[in-house]
Amino acid sequence: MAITLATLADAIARANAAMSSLTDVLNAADAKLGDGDTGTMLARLIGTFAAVDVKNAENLGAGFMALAKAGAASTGSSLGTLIITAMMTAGKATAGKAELPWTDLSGLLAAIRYAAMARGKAELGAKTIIDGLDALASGVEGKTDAASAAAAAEKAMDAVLAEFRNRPSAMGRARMFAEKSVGLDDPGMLALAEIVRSLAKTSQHGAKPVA
Amino acid sequence: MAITLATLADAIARANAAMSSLTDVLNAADAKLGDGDTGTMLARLIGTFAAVDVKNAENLGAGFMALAKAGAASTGSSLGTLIITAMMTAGKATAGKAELPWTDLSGLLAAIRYAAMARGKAELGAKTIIDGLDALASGVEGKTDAASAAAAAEKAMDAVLAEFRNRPSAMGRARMFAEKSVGLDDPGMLALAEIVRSLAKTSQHGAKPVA
Amino acid sequence: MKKLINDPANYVDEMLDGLCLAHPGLVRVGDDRRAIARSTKMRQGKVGVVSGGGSGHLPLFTGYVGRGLLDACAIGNVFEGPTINSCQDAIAAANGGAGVLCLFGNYGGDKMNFEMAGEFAAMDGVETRTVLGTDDIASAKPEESQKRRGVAGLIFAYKTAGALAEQGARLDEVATIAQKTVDRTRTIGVALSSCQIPGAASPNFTIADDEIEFGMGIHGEPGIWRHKIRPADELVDEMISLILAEKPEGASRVAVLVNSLGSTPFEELFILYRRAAQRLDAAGLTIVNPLIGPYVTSMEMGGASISLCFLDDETESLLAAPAECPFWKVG
Amino acid sequence: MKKLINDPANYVDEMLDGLCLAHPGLVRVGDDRRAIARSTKMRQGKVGVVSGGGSGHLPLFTGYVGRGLLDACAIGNVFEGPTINSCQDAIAAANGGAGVLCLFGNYGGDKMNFEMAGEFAAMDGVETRTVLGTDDIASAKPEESQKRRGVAGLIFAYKTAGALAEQGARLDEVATIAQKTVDRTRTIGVALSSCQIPGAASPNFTIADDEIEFGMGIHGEPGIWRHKIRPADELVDEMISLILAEKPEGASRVAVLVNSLGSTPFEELFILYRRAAQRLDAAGLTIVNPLIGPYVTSMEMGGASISLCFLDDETESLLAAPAECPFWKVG
Ligand SMILES: Nc1ncnc2c1ncn2[C@@H]1O[C@H](COP(=O)(O)OP(=O)(O)O)[C@@H](O)[C@H]1O
Ligand SMILES: Nc1ncnc2c1ncn2[C@@H]1O[C@H](COP(=O)(O)OP(=O)(O)O)[C@@H](O)[C@H]1O
Ligand SMILES: [Mg+2]
Ligand SMILES: [Mg+2]
Ligand SMILES: [Mg+2]
Ligand SMILES: [Mg+2]
Repeated sequence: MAITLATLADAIARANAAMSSLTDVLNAADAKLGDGDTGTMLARLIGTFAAVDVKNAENLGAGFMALAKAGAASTGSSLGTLIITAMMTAGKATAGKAELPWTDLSGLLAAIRYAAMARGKAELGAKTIIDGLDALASGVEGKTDAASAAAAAEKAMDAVLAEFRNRPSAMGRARMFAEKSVGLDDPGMLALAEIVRSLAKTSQHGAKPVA
Repeated sequence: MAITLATLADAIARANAAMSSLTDVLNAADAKLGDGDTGTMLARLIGTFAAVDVKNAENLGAGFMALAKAGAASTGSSLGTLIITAMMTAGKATAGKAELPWTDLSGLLAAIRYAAMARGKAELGAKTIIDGLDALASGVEGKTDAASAAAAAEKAMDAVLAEFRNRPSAMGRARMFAEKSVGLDDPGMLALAEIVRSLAKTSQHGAKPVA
Repeated sequence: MKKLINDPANYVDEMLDGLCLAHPGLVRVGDDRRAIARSTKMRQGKVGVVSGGGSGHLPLFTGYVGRGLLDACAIGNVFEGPTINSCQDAIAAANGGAGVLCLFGNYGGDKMNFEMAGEFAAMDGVETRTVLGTDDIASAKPEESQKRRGVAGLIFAYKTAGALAEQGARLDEVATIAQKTVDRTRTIGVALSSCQIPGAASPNFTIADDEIEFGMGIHGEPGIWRHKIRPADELVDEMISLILAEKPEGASRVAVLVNSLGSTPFEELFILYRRAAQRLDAAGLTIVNPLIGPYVTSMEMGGASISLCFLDDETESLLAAPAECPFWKVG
Repeated sequence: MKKLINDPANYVDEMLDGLCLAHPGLVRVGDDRRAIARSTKMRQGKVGVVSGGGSGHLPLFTGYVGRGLLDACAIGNVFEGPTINSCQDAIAAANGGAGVLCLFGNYGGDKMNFEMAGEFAAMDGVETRTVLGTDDIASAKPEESQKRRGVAGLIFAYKTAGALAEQGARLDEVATIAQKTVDRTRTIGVALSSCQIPGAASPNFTIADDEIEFGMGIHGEPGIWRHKIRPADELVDEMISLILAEKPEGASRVAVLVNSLGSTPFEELFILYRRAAQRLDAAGLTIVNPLIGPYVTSMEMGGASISLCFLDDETESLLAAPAECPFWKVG
C-alpha cells in the first residue's frame, strides 16, 4: 500500500470538510494570545487546496507542487507559509514519483519538520506546530498502511499536545505572553492534531479509508 | 459734574473687582449655547484694562485709546472686539477733552451702539449686547450726575434683559440654536448688565461714588 | 481625551515653537509672537496674502505660510479667533507696499478682528482687502451662500491667490481670484467623533457610538442630519450629489480635496476618494490635482470632508503653479 | 469604533484602488493585484527596492513607492503579512535585471513569505537580498537588537537604499546601505488609544482612559511600562534618553522623525518635536531633515513615536537626494 494522488486528494477533501467545525475552535485557541485568525486562515488555505485538481496532476510531486503554488496566493500568515513550505518539501521529495510507500511517510514528515524549522527559524521545544510535526514523524515510523499510520498519528498528537500544554510558548505571537501560554494549546499544534484526528477517524471507521 | 480720567479709572477698578464673582456666572450663561468663555474673556480683557495707567493719560480721549490698544492685544473673542470698538469710539468722541459732562453719556453710548452694530454687522433686536447698549443709552438720557445715571442704567438693564429673555437669538454663536435660546439671557447683554449693576451699587451706596 | 501635551496654557505657544523649529521657513512675529510669517524678507511690490483663525486646525492656518501661498498668518488660542494685534502683526509682516489680502473663514470674531486690524493698517497707509471662505454648503442655503462657514476648501483660495500674488498681480486682481475661487468651491463634511480643547473638562460635542453627523462644522457646529452610520459609498454619493447640485454652469474640470478631520486615517480617505472619483467621472467631470489627507483638521476629531473646486482655465493654472509650504508642495 | 468604510472584506482593495486613482504614479500589479509598483517601466540595470507588510499603516508601506524610494511593495490584509505570491509580484515588478533588495520589518510571517518569494525569484534567475527593519528599541535589549521589531524608522532605510539604487549602485551596495541605515536608526513609541481592524468585533487592545503605554508596537504589541499619562516633555525626555543611550560612536548629526500613530494631531507632534529638538541640542547633536507627521500609522491608533537616524556623510547625502512618492518629497 502506498500514498498516491488519490490518497492526497481524498485527505484534502476530508480536511476541508472538517474545517467547517474546526474554524471557530482554532480561531478561539489563537484569540487567547494571538490574533485569533488561525482557523479562518487554515479554512481559506485548505479551501484553496481543495479547489486544485490534484487527482489529475502528472505525479505525486507535481500534485504537491500545485498545492504549494495555489496556497502561496491565498495566505500571508505564519502557519499558512509553514504549510506551503511543507507542500514544497513534499513536492521535491516525491518529484516524478507516482506514489510514496507508507513506510516513507515518517521520513517525509521529518524532512518537512526540518524545512519548517529552517523557514520559521524555530527550534524544537518552542511549542509550535514543529513539535507536532516531530511527534507525528516519530509516531508513524514503521507503519505500513493507512489505518495503522492513522491510529499512531492520532495517539502521537494527543501525547504531544498534553506534553506541551503546561509549557510556555517561545515562538509565534504567543511568545510575547510566554507565562500566560502555560496551560493553553498552541494553535498551530492544535490545528495539526485536529486535522490528523479528522483523517484518522474516517480512516479507522473504515467508511472510506485514506489509502 | 463730569466724567473724568479718575471716573474712568475708578470704574475699571470696580468692574475688575466685580469680575472675580462674575466670571463663572458669565461662562455658565455662554456655555448654555455658546462656547462658555464669555466670563473668562471678559475677566482677561478688564484685567488688561486695569493694568493700563489710565489716570495719567494726557486726556480722556487718550485714556480710552490706551484701553483700546491694550485690549487689542488680549482678546480674539466677538464680545472683546466689540468692547474694543467701544473704547475706540469713546476715544474718538472725547479726543483732546479733559472731561465729558454726564449729560453727554447718553449720546456717547448711542455712538458706541452704532459703531458696534457696524462692527458686528448686527441689527437691533437680535438679542445681543447691542440691545443692551441701546437700552442703556436711552436710560441715562438727561441724567446729570453719577448717582442718577447709575440708578437709571441699572433699571434699564433689568428691563432690557426681561424684554429679551423670551425672544430667540439671531446673532453670535447662539443663533445656531435660535429656539433653544428662548428663556435664556444673552451672555453679552448679561455681562453688560452685571457690570452696570456692580458700578451702580457702589455708586448709590455712596461709599466711593463714580464721579 | 488623552493628549500628548504639557500645561494646556502653553499648548499654542509650544506648538508654534515646534512648528517653526521644524520648518525654518516660518518665523513667529509680533509682540506676543502669535503671527507666523515667512522667514525670507517680504518682496517689495508683491501683494501680501494673509490668513488667520483659531489654533487646533493644523495644517490650517499657519501651515500654509510659504512661497506661492500665504505670506503670514494670525493665530489665536484653540478654536478662538486671533487678537486684533495678531491680525495687525500678520498684515504688517505681509506688507510689501502693494497691499495685503486678508483671506480667512467666515466667522464673526475673525471678521471683526481683521476688520479692525485693517483699519489700523489703513492708518499706516497699508491697503487691505478681505475675502471670506464660505465653502461649507451645510451651513446655509445656496441663496444665502455668503452666510456659509469657511472650512477645508479655503486652501484652494490660498493657492490661487498666493500664486497670482507671486506672479506680481495687483491687490484687486489677487482679491478677485480669491473671491472667484471661493465662489467656485464647495465643501461638505461628516463627523464621527468629537475633539477636546486642551484643558477643557469635556469634549466639544458628543455623538453616539453608532451615529454620524452629516454636515457638521469644524468646531462641532450643527449639521444637516444625525443618523446611524452608513456605508462610505452611500455617504459619498450624498455628499457629491449635494455639491453637484451647486455646480457652476459650464464647469467640466474639478480639483478635489478629501480631507481628514483628524483621526480618520488615510485608508478611509482613499476609500472615500475612490467612490468620489467614480461619481465625478459618471457626472462627466475630470479630476485634476486630487489632494487626500489631513489638510484642515480639528485636532483628533473623527470624520472627513470632501471639497470640490470647479475650475476654469485661470484657477486651474494657478493651482498648478509652483508653491511650497510645510504641508503642501506643488511643482 | 466607527469607520468610513463599506464591506470590511473590500477594505484593502478599495483602499488600494483609491490610492492608485489619486496617485497615477502607482499601479496595482499581480494576479490578485496585491502589489503596488511604479507606473513607469523599471529601468534596466537598476537595482530594485521592494518592501511589504500588512495594510493599515499608511503611508507605510505602499505609499513609499516612487522615484528614489521603493520600486514596488507587497501588501496584505490589515495587520496580516502579504501572501508569498504578492511578495513574488513585487519582486518581479522591481526586477530590472540587477537584483532586488527586500527591505521590510522584522515580523515572522513577512520574513517567511519574502524568503519563499526570494527562492521562487532565484528559480527565475532574479537575485534578491533581504534587510530587516529592527528599529524598535522597546522590543528587545541592545544585545539582541536583531530581534527587534521594525517600526517607523524603516522609512529612513527606504530613502537611503532607494537613493543609492537610483544612482546605479550594485545590489550588495544597496543592501549594505540599507543595513547601515537600519543599524543607525532607533525608534521608541508611546500609545494612548487603540485601533480596530475593520470587521473585528473589538479594538486590538484596551487601555484605560488615563493611561499610556510606553514602547508599545504598531499592532499593539506589549511595551515597557503602562502608567498614568504624563506631561509630553517628560515622555520625550525618557524617549530621547533611551535612544541616546544607544547612540553610535562619533555620531553628531541626526535625522528625526516625530510620527503620529494615527489620531494624534500635528499640534501634539510639534509639541513633542519642540522638546526633542531641545534635548538633542543639549546633547550636542545637530538635526537635519526633521519629519513631523503621520508617516507610519496604525489606522486610528492614538500615540506617537520618535525615530532618530544617526547620520554619517553617506547616509546624510542619500537622505537629501531627490525623491518623490505620494507622501514624501525631497528636493
Ligand atoms: N516562526 C515560527 N516557527 C514555527 N511555527 C510558527 C512560527 N510562527 C508561527 N508558528 C505557528 O503558527 C501558529 C499561528 O498561526 P496563525 O495564527 O495562522 O499565524 P499568525 O501569527 O500569522 O496569525 C502558531 O501557533 C505556531 O504553531
Ligand atoms: N456679531 C455680533 N454682533 C453683536 N454682538 C455680538 C456679535 N457676536 C457676538 N456678540 C455678543 O458677544 C457675546 C458672546 O461673547 P463671547 O463669548 O466673548 O464671544 P465668542 O462667541 O467669540 O466666544 C454674545 O452673547 C453677543 O452679545
Ligand atoms: Mg494568528
Ligand atoms: Mg494573523
Ligand atoms: Mg463665547
Ligand atoms: Mg469664544
